[in-house]
Amino acid sequence: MITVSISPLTYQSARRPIWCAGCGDYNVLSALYGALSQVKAVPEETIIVSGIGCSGRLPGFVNSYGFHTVHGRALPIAVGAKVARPELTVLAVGGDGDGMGIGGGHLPHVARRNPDLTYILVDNSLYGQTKGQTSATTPQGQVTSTAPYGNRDQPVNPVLLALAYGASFVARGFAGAQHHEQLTELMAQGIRHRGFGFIHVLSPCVTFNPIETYRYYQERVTNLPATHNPSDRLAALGQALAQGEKIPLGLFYQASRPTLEEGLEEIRQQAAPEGKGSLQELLEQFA
Amino acid sequence: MITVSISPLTYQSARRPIWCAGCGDYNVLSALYGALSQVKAVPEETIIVSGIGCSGRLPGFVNSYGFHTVHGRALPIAVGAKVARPELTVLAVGGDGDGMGIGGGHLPHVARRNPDLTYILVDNSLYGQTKGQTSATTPQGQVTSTAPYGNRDQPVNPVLLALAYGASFVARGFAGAQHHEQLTELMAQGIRHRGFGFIHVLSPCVTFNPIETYRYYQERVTNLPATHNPSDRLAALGQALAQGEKIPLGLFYQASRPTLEEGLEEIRQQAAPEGKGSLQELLEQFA
Amino acid sequence: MRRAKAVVVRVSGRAGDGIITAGELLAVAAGHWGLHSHTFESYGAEVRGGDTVYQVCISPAPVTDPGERLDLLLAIDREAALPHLEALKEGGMAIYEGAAATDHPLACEFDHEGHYICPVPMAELLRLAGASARARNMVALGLAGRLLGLPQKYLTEAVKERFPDQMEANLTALKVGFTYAADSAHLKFHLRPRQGEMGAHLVMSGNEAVALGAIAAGLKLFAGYPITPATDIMEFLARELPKFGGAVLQGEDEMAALGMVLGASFAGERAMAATSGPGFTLMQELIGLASMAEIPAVIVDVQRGGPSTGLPTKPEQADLNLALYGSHGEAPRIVLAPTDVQSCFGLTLKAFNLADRYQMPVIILLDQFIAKRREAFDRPRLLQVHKTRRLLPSPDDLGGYKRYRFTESGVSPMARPGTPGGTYVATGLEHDEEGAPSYTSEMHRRMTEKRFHKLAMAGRELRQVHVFGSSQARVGLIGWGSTEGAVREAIAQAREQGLSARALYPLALNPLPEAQIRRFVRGLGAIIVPESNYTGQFASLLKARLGLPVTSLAIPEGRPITPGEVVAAIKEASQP
Amino acid sequence: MRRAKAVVVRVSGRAGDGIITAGELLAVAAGHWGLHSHTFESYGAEVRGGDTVYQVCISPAPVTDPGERLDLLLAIDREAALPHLEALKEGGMAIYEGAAATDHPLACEFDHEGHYICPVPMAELLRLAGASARARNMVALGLAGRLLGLPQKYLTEAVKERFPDQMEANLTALKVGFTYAADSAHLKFHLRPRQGEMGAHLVMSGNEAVALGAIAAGLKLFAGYPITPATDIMEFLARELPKFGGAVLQGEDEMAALGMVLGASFAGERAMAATSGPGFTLMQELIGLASMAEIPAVIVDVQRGGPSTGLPTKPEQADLNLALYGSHGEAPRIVLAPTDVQSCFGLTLKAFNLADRYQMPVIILLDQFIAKRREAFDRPRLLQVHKTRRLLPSPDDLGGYKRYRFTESGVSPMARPGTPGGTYVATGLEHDEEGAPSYTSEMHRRMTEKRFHKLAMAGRELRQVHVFGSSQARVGLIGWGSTEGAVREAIAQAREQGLSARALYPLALNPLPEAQIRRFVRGLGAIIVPESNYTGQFASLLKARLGLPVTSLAIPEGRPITPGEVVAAIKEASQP
Ligand SMILES: Cc1ncc(C[n+]2csc(CCOP(=O)(O)OP(=O)(O)O)c2C)c(N)n1
Ligand SMILES: Cc1ncc(C[n+]2csc(CCOP(=O)(O)OP(=O)(O)O)c2C)c(N)n1
Ligand code: SF4
Ligand code: SF4
Ligand SMILES: [Mg+2]
Ligand SMILES: [Mg+2]
Repeated sequence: MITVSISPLTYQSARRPIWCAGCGDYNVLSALYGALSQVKAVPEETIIVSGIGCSGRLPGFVNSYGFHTVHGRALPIAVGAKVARPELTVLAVGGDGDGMGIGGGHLPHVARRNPDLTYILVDNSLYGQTKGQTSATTPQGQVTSTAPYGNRDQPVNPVLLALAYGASFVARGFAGAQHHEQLTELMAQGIRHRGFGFIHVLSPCVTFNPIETYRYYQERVTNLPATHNPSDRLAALGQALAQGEKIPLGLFYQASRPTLEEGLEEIRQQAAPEGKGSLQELLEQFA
Repeated sequence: MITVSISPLTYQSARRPIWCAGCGDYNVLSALYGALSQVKAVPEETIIVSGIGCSGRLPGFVNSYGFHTVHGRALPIAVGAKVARPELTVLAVGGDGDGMGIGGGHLPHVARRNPDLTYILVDNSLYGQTKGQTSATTPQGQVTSTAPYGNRDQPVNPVLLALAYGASFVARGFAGAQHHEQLTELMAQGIRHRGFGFIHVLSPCVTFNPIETYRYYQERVTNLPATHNPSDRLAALGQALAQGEKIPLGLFYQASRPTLEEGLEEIRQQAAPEGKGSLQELLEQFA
Repeated sequence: MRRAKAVVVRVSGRAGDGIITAGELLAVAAGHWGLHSHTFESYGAEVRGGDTVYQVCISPAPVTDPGERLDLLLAIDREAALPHLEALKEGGMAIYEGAAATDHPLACEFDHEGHYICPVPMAELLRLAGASARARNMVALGLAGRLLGLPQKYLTEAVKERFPDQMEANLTALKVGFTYAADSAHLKFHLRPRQGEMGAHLVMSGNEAVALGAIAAGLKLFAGYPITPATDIMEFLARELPKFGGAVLQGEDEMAALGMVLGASFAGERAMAATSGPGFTLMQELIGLASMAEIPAVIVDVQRGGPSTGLPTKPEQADLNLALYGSHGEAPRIVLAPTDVQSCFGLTLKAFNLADRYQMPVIILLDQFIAKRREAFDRPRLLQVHKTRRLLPSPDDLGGYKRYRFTESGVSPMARPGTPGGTYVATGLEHDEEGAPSYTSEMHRRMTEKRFHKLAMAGRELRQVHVFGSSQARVGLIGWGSTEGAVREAIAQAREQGLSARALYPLALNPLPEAQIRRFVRGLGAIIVPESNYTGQFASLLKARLGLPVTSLAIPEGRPITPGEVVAAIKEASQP
Repeated sequence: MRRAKAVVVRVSGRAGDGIITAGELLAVAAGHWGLHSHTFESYGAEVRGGDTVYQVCISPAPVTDPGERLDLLLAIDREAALPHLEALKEGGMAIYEGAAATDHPLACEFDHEGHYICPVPMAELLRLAGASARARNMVALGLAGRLLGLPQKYLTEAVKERFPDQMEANLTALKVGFTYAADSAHLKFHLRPRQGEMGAHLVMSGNEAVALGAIAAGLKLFAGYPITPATDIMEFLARELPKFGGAVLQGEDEMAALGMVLGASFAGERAMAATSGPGFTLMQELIGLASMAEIPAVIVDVQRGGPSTGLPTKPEQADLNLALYGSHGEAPRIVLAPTDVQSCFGLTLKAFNLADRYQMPVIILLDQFIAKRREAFDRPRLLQVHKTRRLLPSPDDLGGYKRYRFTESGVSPMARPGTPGGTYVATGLEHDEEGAPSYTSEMHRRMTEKRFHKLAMAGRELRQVHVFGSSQARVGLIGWGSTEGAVREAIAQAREQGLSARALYPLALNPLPEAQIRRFVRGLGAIIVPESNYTGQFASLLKARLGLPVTSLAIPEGRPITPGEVVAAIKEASQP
C-alpha cells in the first residue's frame, strides 16, 4: 500500500524556508505537512498555488507541484488548475494583503462557484514582504509605516466575508504552538471537504507587527461554543460578527452543495448526451 | 433663496437617454432626479461617477459634473473625488457586472472606509451593454448567451455583501412604477446619510432578460417588516439572507461612524497641530 | 469592387432593426449556394438607436474586401437611406420603405445622380401578409436575394437555421420581399456560382474561425469575460466546447479569466482566453507571469477603436504595441496576425502548438473587421490537424528534476502534475534551473537569454508570409492583419490604371520574419505600410527592427482602410 | 572612481544585519559635513537572510556614480567579506568580525593580493561595552567614519536622527568602532569638504526627492499600494503630506490607487500615484482613461528587475516600452526620466505643471538605483517654484460649455467642479466637443489628432537635455535615466586613456527632443546607447523615431551599468 510511507516529512521539500526566525508561517507550513499526511495526499498529485508575500513563498517548501504566481491572483489560477484536472488535490495560499486586498475581488466568485479546493489565508494583519504597511485586516488605531498617525479604517472580517460569499466550508485557526493540532485538523477537514474550503489562519509577523503577537492572540483566542451548529449559516455569521475581545477558532460553517467541477460535468452530459462532438459535424453548421 | 428654483427637472441634461424603451434605468434616472431635488443638491456641486454598462451611461443624462470612467472602477474614482473636494456631493453608479463582477474588489474597502458618498448599484441580473451574458447576480438555472445550458453558479447577494463589508447605510429599491416613490426616498436618504450609502436597485432589462421582468419583481418584492430595526446589523444580515420567494425592499441598515474625510482631517490636525507645514523646514530633515 | 461580376450590397437602419441579421443571412445564403462574399458591419455602442450598417460584397470569384461603392442599398426607411446615397454607383439602386403600389412590383425612379430610387411599402406588405411590422429586415433580405438571383431555398434555409423558434413569421416576411421583386424589370444583378463551387463553401466569421481552430487544437478550458467585439468567441464555445469534453468559465474579470487559463495550462491542459483592448490591458500582468514562469497560453485580442472604452464596435489596429510590449520588464511573447477569416482558423491551431512547444504566451491579434465579417472559403482539411505536445521530462530528467534546465533550444522539459518525481514550483520571481528564486546578475542574464532564445527558435517556424502583386514593381506594401483584403484589391485596381505594386503580409509579427522581409524589399523604391491607427505602430516596428525607410499610411478613423486609399498611396509613391 | 580623493566604501552582510542603515548613515554624515557622495544598495527579496550590500562613494568633489573598485570593505563577518575581496583595490582595506586584541587598535595583515586584511572583534568589543551584539553595524559605521576622517559629531547626529528611540545603544556601539580605529596606523583616507561647502548640502534619495517635489508642487492626494522599491514615497508622504493639508490613501490595489488619483484630479486637485513594474502594468487601463478623458495625473514608476515579480530589489530599466505604449489603443502620455537624485525633485515639480497644462498623464520613470541611492546636492531654490494652473473656462466658454472644444493648442478649458455653468461629463468613450459619445470616423480622427497635438505642444517645453564630454568627439552616447552618472565617469576615465566621447541625456523620453538629438549626433561616427535591460528599448525608440544607426549597449543583469563597461564600449567604438 502506498500509504505506509506517508508522514508529515513526506511533504518537506529540499528548500529551506526563508522566513524570519519565529514567523508564524513556519507553523502554518508544518500544520500543512501534518494535514496533507492526514489526508494521505500524494505529493505529485497535489498542486499548491500561491500569491506574492512572505506567505506566498510557502509552495517552495512543500514537496508537491507548486505555482508561485502574482500578487492577488492565486485563487482564479487554482480554479483553472482544478477544472482542468479535477482528479488532483488543489490548494491556494496567500496573505491578508494578497487575499483581502488586491485579490479580494476573486474570493466572492470562487466561493459561490464552489470548486473543490482549499484556500489558506495567512493573516498577519499587515504586509510582511514589503516591510509592514497597513493591510485590510490591520486593526483601527494601529500605527504602521503607511499609517504613521494610526490606522483609521475599519478592518475587514475575513470569516464574515467568506460566509457572506457562500463558501461551503469556513474555519479559523491560529498558528500558535498550542493550537497547532487544531490548525492541522482544520486544514485536513478543509482538504477533505468536497467544495470550496476557506481557512483563516492568524499567523504573527514577529518582525513588523508588535501588536498582533503570539501573546496577543493567546490571550484572545477561544473555541467556538460547543453548541455552535456549523450547518447554520446565520449562526455562523453571528459568531463571526461577535468577534470583539475574544476571537473564536474552529469550524464556523460547512454545507454540502454541488461543486463547480460537477456542474461542468453535468453541462458536458447535457451538451453531448450521446458522447463526444465531432469537428466535422460542427463545420456543417457553417456549410 | 437658491432652493426655490430646484425641481426634478433641474437635473435633466440636454442629452436624451439611449436606453431601450421600457428599460428600468429610466426609472432609476427619474428617481435620482427626484432624490437630488429632495436633498436640494446644487447641480454644479454634484459629481456622478459611473462605470461602463448601460447603467454606466447615466451621468450623461444628469445636469451635474460627471465622470464616465472604465469598467469596474467607479468607486475608487468617486472616493478620490470626495477626498479631494469633501464639500461636494458625490455619487457613484454602475451595473451588477460593473460593481459585483469586475469591480467587486473595491466595494469592501470603500464600505469599511466610509467616505461620505452614495453608490447606486443598478442590477438587471446580467450584462446589458454586451447583450445579455451571465453576471454575478444571474440566478441559478437561468439561460444566457454564456450559459446556454443554464447558469450553475450561486449568485451573490449584494445587500448581504454590503452589510458584511460594514457599509453604514444599506438599502434596496425597485425600479418599478409602483415603487418609484420608495426608490426616490431611499436615494434621498442615502445621499443625506453621512457616510457610505449603498443602494441596491432592481432594474429590469427588457431586451435581454426574459426572467427578471417587472412582473417577476412585482410578484416578489415586499417591504422589510415594520419591526425591522435598521441599527441591528445581525438582523439586517438575517433579512438579507432570508431572501427567497420574497425580496425585501427598504432600509436594511444604517449606522453612524466617522467618515473617511473626517479621519483624514483628524490626521492633518494630528500631524500639524500648529498649522501648515513649511517646505523649508521639511528640507532641513535632509540637511 | 473592381470585378464586373461582384455586387456590393449595403443594408442600413438603426440598432434593433435587424440590419446585421439581414446582411449576415444574405452572405450566408450566397455562400451556401457557392458564391464568395466579404462583409463589414458597423454600429454604435448603444444597444438601441445607433446607426447600423451591414455591407456585403458578393461575387462568383473570391473577394477580399467588402467593396467601396454600392450596387444596391437597402434601407429600413428614407432617413436611413439618405446618408448612403452618395456611396451608390451610377446606375445603382436604392430601396427603402416608402409609398408605392402593393401589387405592382418594384417601381423605380431614375434620379439626377443616375441612381434608381425604389420605394417599397414594406410595412403595408407585411400587414397584408399578416406579419409583424418589425420584420422589415426580412423583407429587405427577400428583395435583395431576388434581385441578386439567389435561389429562394438558400435564403429559406439560412432563415430557418437562424430562427428555429420564430421561423414562420420570418419566412413569411422573407417571401413578401422575394415575391415583390420577382417580376421587376431591375433583376440586373444575376450572379451564379462558378463551376464546381456550388455548395462547397463554409461561411463564417473570424471569431467563429478562431473558436473552431481552438476546438480543433484540443482546447480544454476557455475562460473569458464579455467584451465587444470578442464575446461571440465565448458564446460559441460555451455552446460547443462542452460537447468536446472541455469547459468554458466566465471570470469575474479578465484577470480571473487569464488566471484560470494559466492554472489549467500549468496543470497540463490546453487553454485560451479571448478579449478586446480594455481586457487585454488588464491581462498584461499575467501575460508577463506566463512569459517568466514559462506557461503556455493562447490569448486572442480582438482589437476595437481606442484608447480607453473608445469606439467599442469599430475596428482599429492599435493594440500592436501592447501585444509586443504590454507588461513591465521584458516578457517575450509570440504575436500572430491572421489576415482573413480562413487564416483565423489555421493560426489559432498553430498558436496552441507554438505555445506548447515554446512554453510561452501566444497572442492572436484580430480586429473587429476580421472578427465579425463573414467570408466563404473551402472546408479546411481536418485530417491534417497536427498537434505538438509539450516537451515532457524523460526518466533521466526526473532524478533531481530541473524545471528550467538550460538547454540548447532554451526549451526545458515541463512536468505534467501527476508525474512522480516531477514536482517543482513555477514562479514569476527570477529563478535558477530548479525554479528556486535567484537574483544574481549571472542568473538573470542567462535566464533572460533563455527566454528570448525560445522566441528566436519559434521564429524559425514563423516565416510564413503572404506575398502578392507584381514581382517587378518598385512600390511595395507591407501590412498586417485585416488590411490584406483591401491591399489585394488595391493592387488589382492599380494594375488596371497601369501602376504596379507588390505586397507582403507576415502572419507573425513577433518574431518578425526578417529575412523574408529583407528579401521582399530588395529593389523597392518605396515601402508603404498601411494600418488602421494613428501612430503607425507597424511602420515603427519595421523601422526599429529592420531599419527600413518606410512610409506610414496610418488611418485613424475606426473603420477598415479602403482599396481607394491604398491605390492613392501607390499612385503617389509611383510618381517619379 | 577615478579621482584620487574619492573613497569607495562597501558594507556587506545579510538582510537583518543593518547593512543598509550603516551605509546610509555614513553617506548622510559625510554629506552633512559637506562631502559629496553617491550610493548603491543591493539586497535579496527575502526579509531576512539574503545578501545585502551597500556601497558609498565619498569625495570632496561631486561624484556621479557609486564607484567600481573598493578602498574600504566592511563586512559583518568573514563569510560576508569573501565574495567582495576581489573588488578591493590594491592597497585597499577589508575589515570584518574576527579574532584580534580588544585593546590594540586595528591590526592589519597585508595579503598577497596587496590588500590590508583587518579582523576586528566586534562582538567582543560590544560585550565589553555592555552593548547588544546586534549592533555590529554601528561598530562598522564608527570604524568607517574614523578611517575616513569624519568628525564624530556628524556621525552621532545622523544616528540620533535615525534612532530617536534606541539612541543610547546605537551611540555606544558607534563609539566602540570610532575609538577602536582611532589610533590606527591606517588612517589614510582623510577627506575634507571643499571650501564653502561645509554643511551646505542636502542628502537624500531619489524617492525622497520625488516626494518633496510633489509637496512643493502642491500635491493634495497621494494614493499608492506598497511595492518595493517605491514604497518609501508613500511612507514619506504618509508622514509629511498631512502637514501640508493633503491626504495619503492606500488603495486595495494599484487600480484603486490610480482611480483615486484620477477622481481627485477630475475634482480639480493635484494628485499622484507611485508604484513599480507590476503595479504600473495594472495601472495601464486607467492611464488610458486619463489620456482619453484628458485628466491630468502624475504617475511614478520605480523600475525594478522583471519581468513578472522578477528581481524586486534590483534595478533595471525595462519599463520604457510600457511607459510609452502600455495601454490598448493610442493613449498619448508624457514620459520623463530623471538622471540623478536632484533631477527627481525638479522633474516631479515639472510633471505636475505639464499634467495640468496638457491635461494628460505624465509618467516619471525612476529605477531602484536612482530611487534608493543617496546623493548630496545644493538646496533647491524654493522661491522659484512655479506652478501652472489648468486652463479654466472663461465666462464666454460657460455658455454652452464644450469640455473638449477644438482649439489651436489642442488644450480645452477644463471646468473645476463647483463652477456654475461648467457641468459636463468626462468620458473614456470617443466623444464630441461636448463630451457626448460619438463614433464617426471624422470625430475619431479629429479627437485623436487633438490628443496627440497636445503631446507635440508639450514637446516644446521638453527640450532639456544634459550634454557633456568633448564636443569634438566622434563617439557619442545617448542614454536615459540612472546611467548618466556611470557615463559621466566613463567619459572622464576614457579621456585619461586618450579617448574622447560625448553624451546626451534627454530628460523627456516622450516626446523626445528630436531636434536636440539630431544636432547632437552631427559628426558622430558611432552612437552608443547604454541601458540596463535586454532588448535595448531606448535604442529601438531612437531607431524608430529618428532612424539613427545606434549601437545598443544593453546589459540585462539587474544591476547598474558600470563606468568600466561604458569605457570598454567607447574603446571599441573608437577603433578605426
Ligand atoms: C501588483 C503588485 N503590487 C504590489 C506588489 C508588492 N508586494 C509584494 S508582497 C506584498 C504584500 C504582502 O502582504 P501579504 O499579502 O499580507 O503577505 P505577507 O507578506 O504579509 O505574508 C506586496 C504589496 C506586487 N508584488 N505586485
Ligand atoms: C475591462 C473591460 N472588460 C469588459 C468590458 C465590456 N463591457 C462593457 S459593459 C459590460 C458589462 C455591463 O454589465 P453591467 O455592469 O451589469 O451593466 P448593464 O449594461 O447591465 O447596465 C462589459 C463586460 C469593458 N468595457 N471593459
Ligand atoms: S517579515 Fe513577518 S511575515 Fe515576513 S517572514 Fe518575517 S516574520 Fe514572517
Ligand atoms: S439592453 Fe437592457 S439594460 Fe441595456 S438599455 Fe436595453 S433594456 Fe436597458
Ligand atoms: Mg500579511
Ligand atoms: Mg447589468
